[in-house]
Amino acid sequence: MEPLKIYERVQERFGARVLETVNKPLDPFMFVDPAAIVEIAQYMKDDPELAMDCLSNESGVDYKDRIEVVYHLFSYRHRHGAVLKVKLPRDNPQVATLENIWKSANWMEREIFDLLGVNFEGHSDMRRLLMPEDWPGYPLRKDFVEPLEYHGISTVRESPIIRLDPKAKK
Amino acid sequence: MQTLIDSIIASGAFGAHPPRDIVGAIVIAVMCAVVLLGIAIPFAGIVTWAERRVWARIQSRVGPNRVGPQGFLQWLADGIKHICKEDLIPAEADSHLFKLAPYLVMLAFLLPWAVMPFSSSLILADLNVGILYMTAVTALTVVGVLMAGWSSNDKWSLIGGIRSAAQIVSYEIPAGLSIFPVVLMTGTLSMQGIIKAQGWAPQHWFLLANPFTFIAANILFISALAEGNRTPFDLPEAESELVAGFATEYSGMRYTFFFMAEWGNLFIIGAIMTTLFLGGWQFPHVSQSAVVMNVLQLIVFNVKVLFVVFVAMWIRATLPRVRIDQLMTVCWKYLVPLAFVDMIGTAVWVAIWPDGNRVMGYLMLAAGIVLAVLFIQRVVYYLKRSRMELYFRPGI
Amino acid sequence: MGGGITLNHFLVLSLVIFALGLFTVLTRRNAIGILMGVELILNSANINYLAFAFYGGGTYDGQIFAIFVIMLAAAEAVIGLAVVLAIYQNFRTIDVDAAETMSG
Amino acid sequence: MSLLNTLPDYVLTTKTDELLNWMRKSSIWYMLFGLACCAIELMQTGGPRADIERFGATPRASARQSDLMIVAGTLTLKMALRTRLLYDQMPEPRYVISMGSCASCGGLFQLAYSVCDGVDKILPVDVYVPGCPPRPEALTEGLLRLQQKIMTERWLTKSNGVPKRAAA
Amino acid sequence: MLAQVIFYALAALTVGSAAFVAFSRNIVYSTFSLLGAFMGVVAIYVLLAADFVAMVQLLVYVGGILVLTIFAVMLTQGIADVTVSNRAVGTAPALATVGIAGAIMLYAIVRTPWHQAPASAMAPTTYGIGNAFLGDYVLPFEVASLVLLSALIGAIVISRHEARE
Amino acid sequence: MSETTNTFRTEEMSLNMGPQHPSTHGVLRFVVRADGEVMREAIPDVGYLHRSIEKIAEKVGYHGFMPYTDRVDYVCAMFTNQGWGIACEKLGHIEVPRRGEYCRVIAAEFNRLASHLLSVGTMGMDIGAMTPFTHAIREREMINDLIEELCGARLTFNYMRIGGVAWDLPPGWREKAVAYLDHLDPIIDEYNALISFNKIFVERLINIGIITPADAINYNLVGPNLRACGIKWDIRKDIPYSVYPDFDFEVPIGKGEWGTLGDSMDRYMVRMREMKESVKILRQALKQIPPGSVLAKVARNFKPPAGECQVRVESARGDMGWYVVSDGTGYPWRVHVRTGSFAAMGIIQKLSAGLMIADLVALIASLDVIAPEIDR
Amino acid sequence: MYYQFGVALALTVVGFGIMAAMFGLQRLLAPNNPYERKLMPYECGEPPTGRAWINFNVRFYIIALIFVVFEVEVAFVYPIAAVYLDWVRSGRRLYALSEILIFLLILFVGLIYVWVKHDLEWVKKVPE
Amino acid sequence: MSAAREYLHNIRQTVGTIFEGMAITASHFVRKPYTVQYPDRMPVRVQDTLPFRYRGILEVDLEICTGCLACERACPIDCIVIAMEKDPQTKLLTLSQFDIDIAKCMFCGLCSEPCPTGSIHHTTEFEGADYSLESLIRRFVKDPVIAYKPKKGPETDPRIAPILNRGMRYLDEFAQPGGDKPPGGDKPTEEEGAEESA
Ligand code: SF4
Ligand code: SF4
Ligand code: SF4
Repeated sequence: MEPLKIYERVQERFGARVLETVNKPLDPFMFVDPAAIVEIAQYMKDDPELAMDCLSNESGVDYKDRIEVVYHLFSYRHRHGAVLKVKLPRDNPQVATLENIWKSANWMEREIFDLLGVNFEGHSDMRRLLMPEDWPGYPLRKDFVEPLEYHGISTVRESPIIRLDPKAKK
Repeated sequence: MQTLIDSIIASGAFGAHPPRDIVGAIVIAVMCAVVLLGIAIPFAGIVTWAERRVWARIQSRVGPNRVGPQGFLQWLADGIKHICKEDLIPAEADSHLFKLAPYLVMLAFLLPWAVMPFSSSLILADLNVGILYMTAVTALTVVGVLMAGWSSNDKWSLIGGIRSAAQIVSYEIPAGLSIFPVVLMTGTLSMQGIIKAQGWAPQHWFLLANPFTFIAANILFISALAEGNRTPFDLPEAESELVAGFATEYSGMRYTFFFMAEWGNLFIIGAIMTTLFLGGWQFPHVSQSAVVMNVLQLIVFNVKVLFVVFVAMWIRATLPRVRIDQLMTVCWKYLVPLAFVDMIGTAVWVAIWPDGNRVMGYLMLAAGIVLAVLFIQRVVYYLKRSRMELYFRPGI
Repeated sequence: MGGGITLNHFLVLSLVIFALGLFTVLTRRNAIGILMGVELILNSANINYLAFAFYGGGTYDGQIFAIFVIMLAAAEAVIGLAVVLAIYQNFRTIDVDAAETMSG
Repeated sequence: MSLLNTLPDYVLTTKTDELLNWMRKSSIWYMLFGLACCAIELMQTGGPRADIERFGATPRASARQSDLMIVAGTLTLKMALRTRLLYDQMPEPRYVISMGSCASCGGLFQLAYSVCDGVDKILPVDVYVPGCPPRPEALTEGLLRLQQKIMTERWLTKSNGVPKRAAA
Repeated sequence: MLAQVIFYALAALTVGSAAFVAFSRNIVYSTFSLLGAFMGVVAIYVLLAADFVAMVQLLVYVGGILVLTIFAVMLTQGIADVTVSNRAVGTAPALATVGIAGAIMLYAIVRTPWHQAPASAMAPTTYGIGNAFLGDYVLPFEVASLVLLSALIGAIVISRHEARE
Repeated sequence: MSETTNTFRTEEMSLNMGPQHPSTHGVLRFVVRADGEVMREAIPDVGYLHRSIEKIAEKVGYHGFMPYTDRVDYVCAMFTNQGWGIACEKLGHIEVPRRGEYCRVIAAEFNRLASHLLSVGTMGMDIGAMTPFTHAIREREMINDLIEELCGARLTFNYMRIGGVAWDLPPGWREKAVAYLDHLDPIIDEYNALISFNKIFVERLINIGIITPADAINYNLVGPNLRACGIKWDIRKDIPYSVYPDFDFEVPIGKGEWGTLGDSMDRYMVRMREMKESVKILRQALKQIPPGSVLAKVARNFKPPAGECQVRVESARGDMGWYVVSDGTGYPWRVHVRTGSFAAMGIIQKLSAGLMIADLVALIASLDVIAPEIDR
Repeated sequence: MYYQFGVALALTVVGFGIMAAMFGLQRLLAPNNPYERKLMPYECGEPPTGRAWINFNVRFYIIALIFVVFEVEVAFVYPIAAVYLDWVRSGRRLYALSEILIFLLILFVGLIYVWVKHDLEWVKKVPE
Repeated sequence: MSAAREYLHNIRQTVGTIFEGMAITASHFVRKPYTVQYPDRMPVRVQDTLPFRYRGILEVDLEICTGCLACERACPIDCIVIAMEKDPQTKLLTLSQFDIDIAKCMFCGLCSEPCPTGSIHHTTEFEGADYSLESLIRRFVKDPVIAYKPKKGPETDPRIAPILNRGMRYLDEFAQPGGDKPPGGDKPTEEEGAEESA
């Protein structure tokens, strides 16, 4: 099924809780209400027409004013995919976890929490995945500043080459 | 042994009427030192080098070839390097047992040399319970290994030690049982006696004496591999699971001793196999002089032993490693019952033909030749399949 | 056995070992410890057997008895340690008294 | 080395030193310590083509028995602490080869927030091997450099237990 | 006199290890020192011209029972706290009992005039024992196998049954 | 006897496997809660190789990011190159010349061979057989020689560019490639006879870490791991990209001849069979490669129009998804890579219960996880 | 015989002497400066968690139990195996044969018992 | 009695497969080792067997460097540092510094691609191991040199011409966008023999 058709189908099922459907030339996607993401996901998985049996990718993007969590769904049975997005506030973003619908969400959400600080409610263990536990801040946010040292190891390194004339620097 | 001592006393090297036992002690000590320093330790080292070379060739590599001709002195380099290494005793370890363990393991490696029949007269002590002694003292390893594993206070070491212990003790049963066929056929336990009961020709070896002994030989070899922690039974130092087994925490000399004991045991395995099944030092009586004969016998014996060792290396380079439960299954469900049946069969066989059955020997020999031909056929087949250029020089 | 080592030497030796074994049995509360003591005692008994067989004009009976003793010792150890295991599995302790009280 | 010259049996010591060093350098056991892409090249260095075992260097799994730590790959901050501990657990004399630009100075990952730029920040490095990844022959050459360095060490004249390193 | 030296050395080894077994507060140490005792006893057997028995001792005690004991210790002990806390019988009474019993036996030993045959020649004992097994002692020999069988089954049953509770 | 250990638990111990551990490929760490030999569970702990490549993408431009993609999965870097290239081309609406596509496919399939060789080799090594590993490495070296001649590097190729590839096939290269393929075919059979059908090896692998198809999809397993569960799914066939429609090749799936469907042995065998298929593809590609240019015109400071897209390529570890968001400047706004190993790691904790420590090693090897692909 | 076993004793003494000498050489040559982190237990670079002296799986123990019994049995068979040939030669072959058979079969029963009772299998499943 | 059959079957299978495996390993005894005995025991240096495209350690021919800074700009990680003065009256560029940090370089080749003259290029040299990081910096400018000015038509200076040819040939290796080439390309064939090293 075409993505747009899928979105229509979901839209007429959920009405206003599907905020908008963006029809970009490459990958059209659909903004949904963060509060309703679980129901919509559940529906898209269970509905025989859609049968999105696989959450193939879940990632977060930090636009300077908001944080979007992007779900790439895919159906092995019908061989079609769909893209859901939720907009979240940048300070203390929260959204319900999809772990109970697709197991694969577990680690992806941990990664998003680790790198973007999105807090997934109801997640089984919301720990940092990649970074050390005692790491400050969320690296993939645009305003992240790298700490100068970590456990006594300085994270900056001067280039050993001394530039003879500073004005030639590009 | 006594005769030697008597002759020395007669020669008056120790004065007119020396106390006989003192002289004996001195002579024995000197000979032991000669055997250990001259044969045991160098062989343990050379076996490591040979293994690395053989292994490398199978893996189409070269292997160590820089220290000395063809890297022959590699083992010496390793040893001296370890002497120069710091010797660590972990803080949490139980230092007394930690220090004691290498001695025990080495003890199990030292004692068997007493009954090693190098030739018809070159043997330190021809015990009349020789083979029993051999199996008994090699069992000492278990305690040392357990001690090492426990005292290191390190998880890998503990698992490795316990695995190793359980494995060694389990495989002692099939090993012991598969010795009996030979004992039944010779009626003696002394190494020399067993060898003398065989001939120099393959059909007179116990390996080919009858089907049961053939099976027994295989069972013994497998069990010996397992007792020596060799692939496919090298779980205790399974590098990919347990880091280095019970020796994980050991460094420097102490580790070297474990190392040496392991590879020395390989030589001992070969010696047992040779003595029991491959006709030991037996060689056609070509010369009258005892010296020449002894030298020839010595060479024959070592060649056979090294061949067995080589087969062990070859197997190691071929096979993957079994899991612990499969290990136990192989031991208790396959080897032990087979060994039982095998022993009973031999008993019946001996009851029927007390003096052995010559015809059978030739039949078995023929069968063995057929097997070898088949094998070579396969080898040639694979060489033809994959067009790789042949290369026969041993070294590179 | 030359060199002035007489039967009594061995008897005294075995006696000492026996005493130590007895002491172990008496003083250990740890079941395994008790078993170890028993093993010591059996060993001392064996030394006696062999000593008498040796100095009593070498018949083999002594040695055969020794072998049977070893066999029995092994059987006893197997059973005993199995019991130890069982106790431990049930009560998480091998303190003999504790086991008695708890099993009651 | 003034201390050395004062020794009466200068020749003897140096000859013994040479012998010991020669033996030591021809049996360098390195620890299996692959971190990133360079680890693949490390594997292939042990493999058939550039068989590093020709020089007596075999991989060991346990730090206790290894003389050489080949830091092969990107050293992340999370890994750096463990690396330090592993290095501490190697018995002396111990050496470090920094393989690849990441290990040497962070290389292309100096831009990254989670990478420790250069292993020399936490360990004393003996030999730097450039390349990304260095091909097996390059690593072999690094090992040869290390051997040269070992040959210059002095053993019979020790100061505070640690063998004195000759100036490289 | 070398014989004496060896004998006393071995006796010292045996008694020493046995004493360690008895007095050590660390069960693991006692277990491992049991090894010394067994080895010493093996050597004593050899001195008594019982080579086969010595080997059996080595095989069964060191190779078997000792390993089993070590396993048992490792399995049951919370090995961190290995010291045996308080004793069943106090040390003093135990020592007294042992002392008295020992004294009596010692008295018996030294007083009894043992008839000592001159040390018999060193015959290989294995054949003698074997013939005896097949001859006079055939019944005990077969019974032995039954005993072992029952021991095996019993051990298995016990260790399994108890755990089923 | 099983009841015994149920009622009577020997004390648990928690083991650290890794980060420096021979068996864990790259730097992974497992906290193993084991009871003697049997594991309760193995909790993966990743991130020891997190090199923040996704962040670097926002600092270096589209062209400059190409070498970094090599490091996302260094064992089969061609696919990461390709994924990034395709994503950028999709964003910038660039048409890649046909010959360029063929070059890409050829390089990529050779790389798939190399990657699978390494995978099966390490499998052998983890089971304890060293010889197959070194033989696999030997074949890899030969492939490296070919690729080196093609693009000048052995491991981090940086071969592809946005809009094509950087180097055309050198003269005489195709003959060498075909000759190598002829050499490889019997070697694969020999490899099978040496290790794959070895009784011990089979016994070690069958019925270890069985994954049901439902689980496989639910955990988003991809590539050989997915196919081993009997699901016939291959991006190259089902969502065709590049010039894969031109070739005919099978998609091998697990059959569970030895043990159960979806156990480690199936995963291993699927890889062995895929190597054969890659050889087939390569023969066709080398035969029918068209003349023409290999590189489309792309501006030096490549500025795709604002937009976002996700492309999926079938890497050696399966479906690799590149999610790229562009804001119209010369630097991508956000790049996210979804890799096969990441999902595979997620399922290990579930599979590990009740296995033995040795099995864990086999399981990791059979899932063919590569540390940088997890951490990036 | 004393001389022969004396060899074993001498081997032990000499061998331990050699080992001691090597240790002395090492003390002479090797550097030695332990410090606290160096002496930590080796655990793949992680600071160790939990104590290592844990109690291990009961399976090994059962195996050891079975082993001891069979070990004794092996020890018993040695002498009769040694004299078996003589007895056969002296014509009492059936008697000797039946002796050995009975002895072995009785223990074989034990093995069968352990086998059918699944005491040789390893525990694979560990329910939580 | 299938259990018994399986029992025997297991034994037979094990023996058979091991037999096969042993045959293969045995066959490798008589095969040629694949090892290249770097560095000393080999007929020809490894560097010479590497293909022309091999991306080894960078090399700069200052004679033909135009000082266009394209490489410095192209390098994603700024490991090239070039400094120049422009002589006010003669309008000549003088290169006073051309350093490349080999320790940092990732050998990606992005710098040699845009170079107009092929002055900066990868060699097949890979031996660079050293004891200190500083010695890994390649400083090409010993004393300041005048930057090269590309001429119309062919290069005449006999000293520069060969270098320039080499540079141009190096550039030819790169695929030109849109350029139409016959299959197989028409490249110089220095790189034969990469396989002989195998
Ligand atoms: S130096 Fe290059 S190849 Fe090596 S780890 Fe770093 S990025 Fe990977
Ligand atoms: S090769 Fe790459 S990293 Fe090195 S200088 Fe050139 S552009 Fe920079
Ligand atoms: S090397 Fe080439 S690119 Fe770099 S400045 Fe010189 S001419 Fe320009």
